[in-house]
Amino acid sequence: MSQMLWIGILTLIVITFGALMLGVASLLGPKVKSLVKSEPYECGIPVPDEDKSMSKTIPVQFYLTAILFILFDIEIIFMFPWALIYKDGIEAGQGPYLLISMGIFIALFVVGLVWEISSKALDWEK
Amino acid sequence: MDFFYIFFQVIKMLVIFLLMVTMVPLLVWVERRGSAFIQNRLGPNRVGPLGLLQLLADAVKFFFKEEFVPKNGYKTIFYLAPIVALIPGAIAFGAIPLGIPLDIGAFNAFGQTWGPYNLGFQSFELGIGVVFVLAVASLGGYSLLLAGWGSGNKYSMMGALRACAQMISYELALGLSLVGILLIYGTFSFNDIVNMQEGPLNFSIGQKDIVIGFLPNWGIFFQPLGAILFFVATFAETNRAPFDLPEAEAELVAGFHTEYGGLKMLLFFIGEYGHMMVASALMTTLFFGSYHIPFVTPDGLLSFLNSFMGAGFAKWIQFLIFHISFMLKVIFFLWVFVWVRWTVPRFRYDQLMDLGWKKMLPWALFNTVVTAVAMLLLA
Amino acid sequence: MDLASVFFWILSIPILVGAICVVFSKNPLFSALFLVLSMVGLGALYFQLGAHFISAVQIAVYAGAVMVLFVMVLMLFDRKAVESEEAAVIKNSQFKWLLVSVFLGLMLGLIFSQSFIAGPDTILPEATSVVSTKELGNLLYFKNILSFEILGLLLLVIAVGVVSLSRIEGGSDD
Amino acid sequence: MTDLLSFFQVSLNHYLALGLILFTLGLAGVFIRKNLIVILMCLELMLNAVNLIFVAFSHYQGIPLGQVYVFFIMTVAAAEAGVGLAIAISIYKRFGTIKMDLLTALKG
Repeated sequence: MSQMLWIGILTLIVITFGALMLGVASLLGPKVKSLVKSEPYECGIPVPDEDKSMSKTIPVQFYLTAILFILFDIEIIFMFPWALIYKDGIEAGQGPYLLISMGIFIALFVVGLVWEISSKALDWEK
Repeated sequence: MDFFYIFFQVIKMLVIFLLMVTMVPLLVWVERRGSAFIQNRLGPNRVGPLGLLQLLADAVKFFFKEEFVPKNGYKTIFYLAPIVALIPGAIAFGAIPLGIPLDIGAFNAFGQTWGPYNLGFQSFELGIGVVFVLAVASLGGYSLLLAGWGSGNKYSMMGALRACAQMISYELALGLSLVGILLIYGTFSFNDIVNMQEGPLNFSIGQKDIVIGFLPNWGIFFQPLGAILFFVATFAETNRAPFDLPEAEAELVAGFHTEYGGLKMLLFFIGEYGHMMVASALMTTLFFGSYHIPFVTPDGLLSFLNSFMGAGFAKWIQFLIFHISFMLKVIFFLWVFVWVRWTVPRFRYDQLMDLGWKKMLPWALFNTVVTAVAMLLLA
Repeated sequence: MDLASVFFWILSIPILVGAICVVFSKNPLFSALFLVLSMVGLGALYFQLGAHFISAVQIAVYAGAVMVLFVMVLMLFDRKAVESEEAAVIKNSQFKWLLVSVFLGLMLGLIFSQSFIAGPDTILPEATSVVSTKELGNLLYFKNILSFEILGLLLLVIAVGVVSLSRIEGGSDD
Repeated sequence: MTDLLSFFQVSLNHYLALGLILFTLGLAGVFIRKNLIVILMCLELMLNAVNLIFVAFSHYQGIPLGQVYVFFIMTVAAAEAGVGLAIAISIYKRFGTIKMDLLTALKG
């Protein structure tokens, strides 16, 4: 429980450090306002009025990757408690049971991964 | 939990955090001089001896740069992103032990006897250490997304999306490559893992104990594949070359920090180098014996030191030697980060994703299964 | 007041502020960011309740994976379009608010009127022990193995389904 | 004064109340907001509230099984979020909007 106190204090230290640095810099730096300076970076060409071009053509790959990441991430997190008890389980003679129960899970994981790869869901080149 | 305990704890956390922050300018110097060395140039060598004061000059310059928000940006988000960038690295670094625990004997102050205190050289000691570090490191994507979105610029946005997609893809391989080593250690606590790596290499096959005297008992000898996969995945996690696609200058201007300059940029740097330090420290702790020196035990070193100096002094020297041993290993891996950046060319984006999903993930899975089966068969 | 109480009251601030802002922010992206705040606060609360592993999973899965996905998807949508019209909707739904408040009031009343957990002398003995991850693992892999395997199957089905869903071609609605 | 102090002394009821308030906020969000993605977020909030109550009961009653169920709920919630967002994006690609009140027609 007291560990939470330290984590909290450390977070506060870090945030204070960052805020302090930004605060000092904005106090010390010059302030010259100009319209051109605050325009978004555009390699020198005039800035388009409204950048709608990007949102209309959604790159499907990005969110597909993110969704698949969530699913596989959970499967990996399920392996952590298993990794923790496996060593003790072997000593207690439950090794085969633990290996088979996780083996089925990993088999499902592999089937999913193979399906994703073979269905070209993870391909970035069209 | 008395006053002095809290006092020492806070001091210790400040020291560890500042250790991380002050390493950043040094690393920038190493990066610039190292790249110059690799490319047969000189690098910054004008300010101070070997150009070492260049960092100070840079830092002072950063403070006097103008802070402004681009027109389409969101001010709060724009300023929040660099601060958020600091958090994952700093907090994850706090969970890793950097040396042997320090004993502070009982002393008198304010008419009372305080202590004795036993302070581990880490900000906080967690039973779930490894999972905690992975969990906190997974928050690293937010600073990128916030920066990309707060800038109100399509290059920033594209860079942030690419960085984030890359980060989460490699997080899978990162997490899975650690399952093998955790199977062998059977614990999440960093301190237990460190203690298990003391002494010569030993393991048991069946009922027979095997000791190999000329090798230390480090994790790398049990999990070579896991170590390689982990280290490669951390390169992608920190968005460093050869995986620095988020900021690929030729394609995306500068990625998610296109609109950032001055001190905000420095905070992003601290975040990135903080990630590198966490990666190196994890590599050291899990696979390279943490602060343990081969063939030297902490007690043996202490009794050796005691033979020619006072007991109180010897304890501090022992503490320092083990900390230096840890830092040397960390610095070696940091140097590998720099070395690889200036030696290996950048991947194409689809190659990067293919490597993460189609090669490293299956290999990490294979590593896990082989480790589990081998543990069962050899038990 | 012990340390646990102090933590509870401090942590309930970001959790509640985050949750309120999720519902009331006009911009969905701010909603998502406040939900992250709320979830990290809840993770800290789990840690304080002795559920260390669950707290790490909360941060890794919810804050580190699910919400990253939400933020990424929201970033892909048109920024100006998603921001409009929400304010009027929030204001003009008094009936729904009334319904929700009645529900909240009834449930709160129920909680605090129950003498078996509310009375000062019948408070359950506080189990201060931390549930170790090993204990959790043993429960998960020995007592709940079937649920675990079924979840694996569920994740497989969803991984296949999501890809099929993303294959649906866009077009006009006729 | 002692009443106030005993109110600030946290018991199981406080966690239940916090969970309930979170749940109600999520419920209100589902009722009121029109944006499909915000509705999904409010669903996540409700599931989080339930998780909090599970963990609180598990802590105060000393039953670790509650945490296993929290683990399961998290898995299902994450899966639900994934599918929900995939559907949202399909809807957006097809109809160009994710406002729930505009998506009343069931015919393709």
